[in-house]
Amino acid sequence: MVSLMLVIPLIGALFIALCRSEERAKWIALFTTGLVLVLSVLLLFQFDVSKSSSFQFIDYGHWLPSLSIKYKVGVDGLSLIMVLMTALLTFIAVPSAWNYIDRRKRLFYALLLLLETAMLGVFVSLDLLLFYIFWEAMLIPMSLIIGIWGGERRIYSALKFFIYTFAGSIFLLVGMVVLVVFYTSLTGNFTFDLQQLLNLKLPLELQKWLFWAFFIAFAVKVPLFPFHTWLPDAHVEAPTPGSVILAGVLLKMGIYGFLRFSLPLFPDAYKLYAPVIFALGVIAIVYTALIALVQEDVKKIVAYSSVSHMGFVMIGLFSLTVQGIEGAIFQMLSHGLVSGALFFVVGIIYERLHTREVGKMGGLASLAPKLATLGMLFTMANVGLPGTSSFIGEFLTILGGYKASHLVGVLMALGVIFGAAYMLYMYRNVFFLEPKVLSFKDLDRRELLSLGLLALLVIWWGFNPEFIMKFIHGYTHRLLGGV
Amino acid sequence: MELNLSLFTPELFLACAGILLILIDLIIPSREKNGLFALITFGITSVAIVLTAVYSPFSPQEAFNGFIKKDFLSGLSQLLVLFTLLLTVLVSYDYLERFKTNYVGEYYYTLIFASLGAMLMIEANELATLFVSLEVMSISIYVLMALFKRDYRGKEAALKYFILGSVGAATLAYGFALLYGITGSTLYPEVAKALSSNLSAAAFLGIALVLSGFLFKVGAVPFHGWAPDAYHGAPTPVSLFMGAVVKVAAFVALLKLFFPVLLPFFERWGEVALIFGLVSALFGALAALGQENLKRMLAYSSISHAGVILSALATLPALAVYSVFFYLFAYTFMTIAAFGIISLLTVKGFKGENLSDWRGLYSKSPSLALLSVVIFMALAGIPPLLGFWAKFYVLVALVKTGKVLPALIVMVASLISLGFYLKPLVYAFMKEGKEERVIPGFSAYAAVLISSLVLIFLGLFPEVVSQASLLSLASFLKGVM
Amino acid sequence: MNGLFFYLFGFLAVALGLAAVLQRNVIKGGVALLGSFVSLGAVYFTSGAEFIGIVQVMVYGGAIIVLYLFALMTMDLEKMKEEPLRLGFVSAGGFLAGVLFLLIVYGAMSLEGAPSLTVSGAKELASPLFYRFLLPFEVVSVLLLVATIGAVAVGRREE
Amino acid sequence: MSITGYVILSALLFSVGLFGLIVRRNVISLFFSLELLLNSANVLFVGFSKLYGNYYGELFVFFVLAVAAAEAAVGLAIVVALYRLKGSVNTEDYSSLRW
Amino acid sequence: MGMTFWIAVLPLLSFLIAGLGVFFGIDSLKRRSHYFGLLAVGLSLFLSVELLFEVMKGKVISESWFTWLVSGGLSASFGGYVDSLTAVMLVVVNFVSFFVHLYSVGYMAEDPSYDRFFAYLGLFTFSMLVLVLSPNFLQLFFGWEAVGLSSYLLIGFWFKRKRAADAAIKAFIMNRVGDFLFILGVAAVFWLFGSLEFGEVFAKASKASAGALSLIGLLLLGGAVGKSAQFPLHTWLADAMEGPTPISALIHAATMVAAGVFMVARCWPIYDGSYILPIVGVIGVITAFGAATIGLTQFDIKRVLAYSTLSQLGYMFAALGAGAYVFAMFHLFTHAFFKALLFLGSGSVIHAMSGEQDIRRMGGLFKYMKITGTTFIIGTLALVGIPPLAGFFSKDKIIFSTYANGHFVWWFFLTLGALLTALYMGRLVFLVFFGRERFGERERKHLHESPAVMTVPLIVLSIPSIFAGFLEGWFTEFLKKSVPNHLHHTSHSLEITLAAVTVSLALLGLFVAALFYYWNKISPEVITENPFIRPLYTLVYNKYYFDELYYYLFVRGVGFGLGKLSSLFDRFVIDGIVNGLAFITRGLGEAVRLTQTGVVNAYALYFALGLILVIAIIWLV
Repeated sequence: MVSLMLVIPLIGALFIALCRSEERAKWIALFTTGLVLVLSVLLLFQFDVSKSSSFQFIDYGHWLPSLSIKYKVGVDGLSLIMVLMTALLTFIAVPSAWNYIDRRKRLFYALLLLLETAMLGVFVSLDLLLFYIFWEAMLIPMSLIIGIWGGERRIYSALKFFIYTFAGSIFLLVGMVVLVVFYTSLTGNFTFDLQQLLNLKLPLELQKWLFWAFFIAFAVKVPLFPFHTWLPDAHVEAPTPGSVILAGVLLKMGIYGFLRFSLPLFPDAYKLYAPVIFALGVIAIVYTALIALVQEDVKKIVAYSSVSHMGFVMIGLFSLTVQGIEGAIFQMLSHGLVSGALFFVVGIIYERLHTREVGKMGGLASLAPKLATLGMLFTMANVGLPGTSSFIGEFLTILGGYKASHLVGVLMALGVIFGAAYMLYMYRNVFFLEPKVLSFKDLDRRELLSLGLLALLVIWWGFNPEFIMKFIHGYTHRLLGGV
Repeated sequence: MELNLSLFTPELFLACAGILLILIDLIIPSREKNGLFALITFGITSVAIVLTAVYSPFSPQEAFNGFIKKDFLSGLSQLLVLFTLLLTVLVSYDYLERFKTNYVGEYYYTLIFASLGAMLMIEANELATLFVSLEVMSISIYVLMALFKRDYRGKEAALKYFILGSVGAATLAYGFALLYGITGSTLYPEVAKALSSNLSAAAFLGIALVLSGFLFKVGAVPFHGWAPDAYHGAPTPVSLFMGAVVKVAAFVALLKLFFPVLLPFFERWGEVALIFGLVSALFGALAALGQENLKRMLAYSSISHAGVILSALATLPALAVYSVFFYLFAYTFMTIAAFGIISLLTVKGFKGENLSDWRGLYSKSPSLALLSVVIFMALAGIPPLLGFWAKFYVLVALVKTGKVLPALIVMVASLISLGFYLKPLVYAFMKEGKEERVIPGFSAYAAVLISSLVLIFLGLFPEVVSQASLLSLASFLKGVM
Repeated sequence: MNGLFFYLFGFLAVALGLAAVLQRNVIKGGVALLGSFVSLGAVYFTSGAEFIGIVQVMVYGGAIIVLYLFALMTMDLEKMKEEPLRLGFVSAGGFLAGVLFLLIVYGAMSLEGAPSLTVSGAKELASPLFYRFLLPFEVVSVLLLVATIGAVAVGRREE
Repeated sequence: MSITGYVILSALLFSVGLFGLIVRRNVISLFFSLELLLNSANVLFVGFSKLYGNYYGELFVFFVLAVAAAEAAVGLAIVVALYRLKGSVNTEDYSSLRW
Repeated sequence: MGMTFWIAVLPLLSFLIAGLGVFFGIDSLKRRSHYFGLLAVGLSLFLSVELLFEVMKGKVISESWFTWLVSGGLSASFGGYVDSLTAVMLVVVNFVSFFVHLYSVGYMAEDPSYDRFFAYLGLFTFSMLVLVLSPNFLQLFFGWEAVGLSSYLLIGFWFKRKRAADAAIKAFIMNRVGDFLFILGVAAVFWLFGSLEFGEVFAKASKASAGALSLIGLLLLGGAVGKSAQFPLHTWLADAMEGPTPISALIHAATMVAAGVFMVARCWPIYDGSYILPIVGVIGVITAFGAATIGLTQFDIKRVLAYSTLSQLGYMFAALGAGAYVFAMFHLFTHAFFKALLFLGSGSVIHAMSGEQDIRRMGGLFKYMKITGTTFIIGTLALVGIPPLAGFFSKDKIIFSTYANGHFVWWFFLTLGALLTALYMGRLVFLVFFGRERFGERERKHLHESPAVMTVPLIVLSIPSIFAGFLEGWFTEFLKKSVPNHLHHTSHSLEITLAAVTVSLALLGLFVAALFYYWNKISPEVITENPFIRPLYTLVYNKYYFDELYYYLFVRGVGFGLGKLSSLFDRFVIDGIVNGLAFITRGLGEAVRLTQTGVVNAYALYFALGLILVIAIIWLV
């Protein structure tokens, strides 16, 4: 079933390549992503929650026996929700591209589908190298999406995104190989199989080195201060669907990497270096929030807010408390929904006004009440208001951070204030005040449906986080049992 | 005298076919020869491929009094050479249609002789044979480079390559002389036997000179001077041919000489290979960054790739053979595809060679633009393309022998090289150019398509190449034992 | 006696070689080169490698140098500008060549022994050449074929 | 008459050839240097051939001579062709391909 | 899902129905949106009263609605916990909310966003009820933030006005500053007690160290200070008056701002065991006195009332600080009625004056609006603390408790505050309802008594404003079931003496106010223009410059200044390093490239160099 999900987008892309009509492409894309979404929901229901800490639906095949690299995919609770989110956001990305992408549509949707496969692959791989391959393979379609359909400085941003991420992942690859070679030297068994590698207890000295090697790759993707500067550029220049995916899924790949690899593999180094991460995380939260305060570009505000939120996630992860880690997972999920939705909203505005400058907007609430209402909802969610899914994550991560160190907790919580400040000022400038434009079309049905879906999820998971959390309790339990 | 001629069938066939082609060239009137000759050459090559496949024994066998030794490694490498020839012919047909030369016949049979030289080089088991066949290959390539009408660049490139190539050949000869001086023989097994007990300064000197000769052939820094100019100036199909064939031949010859024969000195020359490899990897990547001309860029990139392969030599012998062959395999197809696509886009006035010509390629020809993604990403080593696996095997080999820092340097080089591999894609997809459709020549397009598909499919199923490498390693080791 | 001739001709070969390399006038240089090669031939003779000595003189004196002279004749020698010697290149080249010379000599010094001066003429060489060394010999024929055709194709005046 | 003499002679020729290659700009002079380089190897071969008493070295010299001849032919053809196009044999004039 | 669930959810349903109507632009719902609100809140009120009776029977109701959050040892659910404290709050909230709903039918009648208003009202009521009902800290925080959101939405109701939009943000962010501490408090509670349930936490609180409790108490207090607009987070409340007046009545006078007081009372075990009660009291006293002084100088009718609210909340905090939790709650209880009354009354005035809020442009309105005037005066007297109105009883108790518990300085300032209260309220009443008519012809023509739908709530609210004080005995006993009331010295005579002092001061205040503004015996300018008082007046008039201080310190300084600085740092240093690396690499590439000169001699040179290197390395390795 998992493999099927990986293959379906590829088939969809093939169909798009074969079909001659530019218009039909988006329907194919919609159908394909929809199908994947349905499959992922099915997966959700067939998943055995009582065994959420172990991998299920494993598909297994020898791929490169000479290096004993396997095609091995499967999901545990953590992967499952990542898959769900990926499927969901890709599905949302299609309608967000509907009008926005007005040329080379076939290429666009084909790339989007390829991207989906790569992203899903990252979350379901149980083989280190398979993971790495998906991790890298994702770069090409994403960079092309930014570079072809992006804004003014799209080429710079696309290249920056590509090279920056690649720069991180070279350390990852070397680290992986070192890890595997070390494993071989101990057990005589050369394998990239994650499940086998997890049994390994590494000496601290090696853990330290490998931790940093993995860290750089993941931290760039997260992105953690000071590796974050690619993100505002990429976000601002990317077309709306690109931003949605970028914020919603790609940033999570880094976090996922920490959860799936760094934490279980290098627990001692993890503990050792937690203070460093705390420092970086706190800086990320406060510093980027401050930057967001003075941005003129709506997308930049949301982008910097992403960095800020990722600071919460990182601190949660490294707090090594159940609450912190579960909060971090939930936060990234929620951030996927919320920032995806916010980028969608910004994209809708840009599509109609052809500007993203805060100063040129205003009063949209009176012209487009539906957009304003949903915008308010997502703004509040981004601020972390209880009742929205973000709150759960934010609260739990603060809980974790506070446990780790009171100072960290205090500084994190400070981010709550700044978050409110920049989001509300943005909202005010965009939606409140006297309108600066004469007319503005409110949401059409397609936009309403996709944003509405996200809104419902944000609220639903805000009140019933257990729906998601039950899938990760097992993971966290096993993880902290090992640490 | 033990000739064992049947083993020599493919080479013999190729030589005879080449000579036959010379005769045909004399008979046929000069007009409209291109199609016919391309076809014949294509046929000859196909037959040669079959013959080579047939006459590649798994357990190594010698012929000509032990002057050549065939095993799986050499057989597969020869196949690589012949495949390159096959695809070069396809690309050349298209190229010759557009850039006329008076010497169509000469062009094709010189290609054949160059391939013959490469094949002989690969299976040589004796120093003189190696030297002479290397010269066959080199001189054919000098000729090919200079063959086109009013093509000043090609001739300048040929001159530079010629001068430096001769220096390289002389160095190699000097090194051979020293080896002979130490051992009293030029046959590999005898040299090996005599050398194993002789770790003298003279031996080191001889090895150093031979190694320098090979370093020159593969274009490692600082022996690289010729490479950028030669690749840049040569007619594109010739760049393609020499880019792939010279590297394969030189590296396989290097393996066959250095591993069995010079193994006692492994630690020393391995270290040299590692140092020069890493420097080359970085140098090539850095120098390519600023290139506007794609061929020149690829030339520097080939220096970088050669550096990576060299660094793999410094690992354990088994690992080295294995990963070097894998890399050569991938590199061959990447080179064919990359130069092929440039050749395809090269119409009068050297369009397609410069980055700015790639502006808006996607609107001109979507399929070519998409192929270029495959090609350049494979060169950059982005998974799941074949180029990634090549790099990966080198990486594993390095780490397995505890050379983590060199592994990291190799990766840094590939990071830097990303800076230029992305450029043509940027131009092709993200910049707008004049809308005029490009109609690629069929044969060249086929060549590019085939090699790109190889990059994709073998990237998805690298086990095929991996098994091939393993088998050739096994066969090779069998010959050494 | 042989030793004396060896050193004499050896010295001549090097000196004339240096002259050939450094001579601004290529015609004179060619002649010096010819002298150098003939001296080398003589060196081979003193070593007993008579066949090689003869071939050396024949190939170089009879073929290669003539080839050079013919080639030079197609060019306008007057137009060949006096090239300036670049000081950087001269000093660097001198230094490198010197270092290299020392390295080679130092390295090869470990080789010892005195060559026997048995005479080897065509008769002695023929049999190994045509039996054991058949393959390289045949390859050389291909080489010469390629070179000939190539030289013609490249060197011919284009219409 | 020890082998050292051959070594020194060949090393000298090699160095002189290399020196010429670095210093001279005239392509024809460069060719002269190349010939010297090739011949330096020959000297060694002859010396060693006599040292070991087998003919391999001398045969190698024979091949090197053939190679030298072939190279000279092709090289000169290229120079002649270039001279026709450019009217010069100075290497500095043949530097359109660079950087 | 018991009664408590429906109490909370009914208003939510009203919000949802009205809200969906707004969202989808259903016109048929638009004019009917108040039906749902009234019905829902009415029902909720009914249920609350029923619940109150239940609780009076001595029951404590605890219901769990559904599990919210489970993570490790943390488990929190939504539920309703009703003891006497909650029961009273429920009734108050629903009561005021109901009448504000009713009042708004008239007040907002002409507003185009009529339905949106009622939706927000529903949301607010729901949030407040959830807050009050919460059985654990997390739900408390939920309600806490949700009322903040509603408050933000309602303050910014007329979002086209820049001042409203800014005020809304200000309110939200100031509240957030408090919440930032509050959530840390919650975290501290969790890590100290391993639970967030009130029951468990309070049971363990007695065993916890005073230091830890102080820390928690302080953090939680931060939230209370923000929500209840206590010094130093008080500045948002005055600006919040940009919202529609019924909102000021409901949120910014009667209910939401009292949440801080409620929270502290609810968490009494923590505060009782800690060192920080005095801090609570001092904050209260400073606010009570400071806000009263500011109230004296303001000219906007609603702002005067807002500062009065601040001041009264200060009293409640002072009571809390003195340990008289019940008295604080009692004042909260009575204050809710009369302050709602006052605000609604002022709304009626503003309505009549077509939106004019400056009391300098009013005067003599009493003869035009008898009902409004009468009820407003009742509210004023209650607030000032004239016996036997409600305010007298509650405020007096607070002042007494501070004295009784030994906080004489507090007592002094609170008593003085009573004088000031009388002064500014008297000033307000006289300026608005009596004296010269200072408005123009146009306004006069428009002047009218408000419709019944507005006056009825006024009348209804004035009843408890008059009589609620008599409930004191019952209220104290009832609340003592859940909250203690510490009084160290209880002497009846002392109480009467203090009450006499306070009342006489209040009367004095009213008299002085009358001197200034009714009889016009003394011109206020005599005082304000006095060179000695003038600077002081300016200081007070400008609210002690807190707005300016915060603006320059936080908005310009931290926000804009640091933000710009960080932004530049990000662009030029961090990104500069990244781009610099790329630049260096490219430069290196150029440098390396230049070695490829195109002259073949150079390549030969490199070749020679390479040869030497290879030989050297192979020897040296």
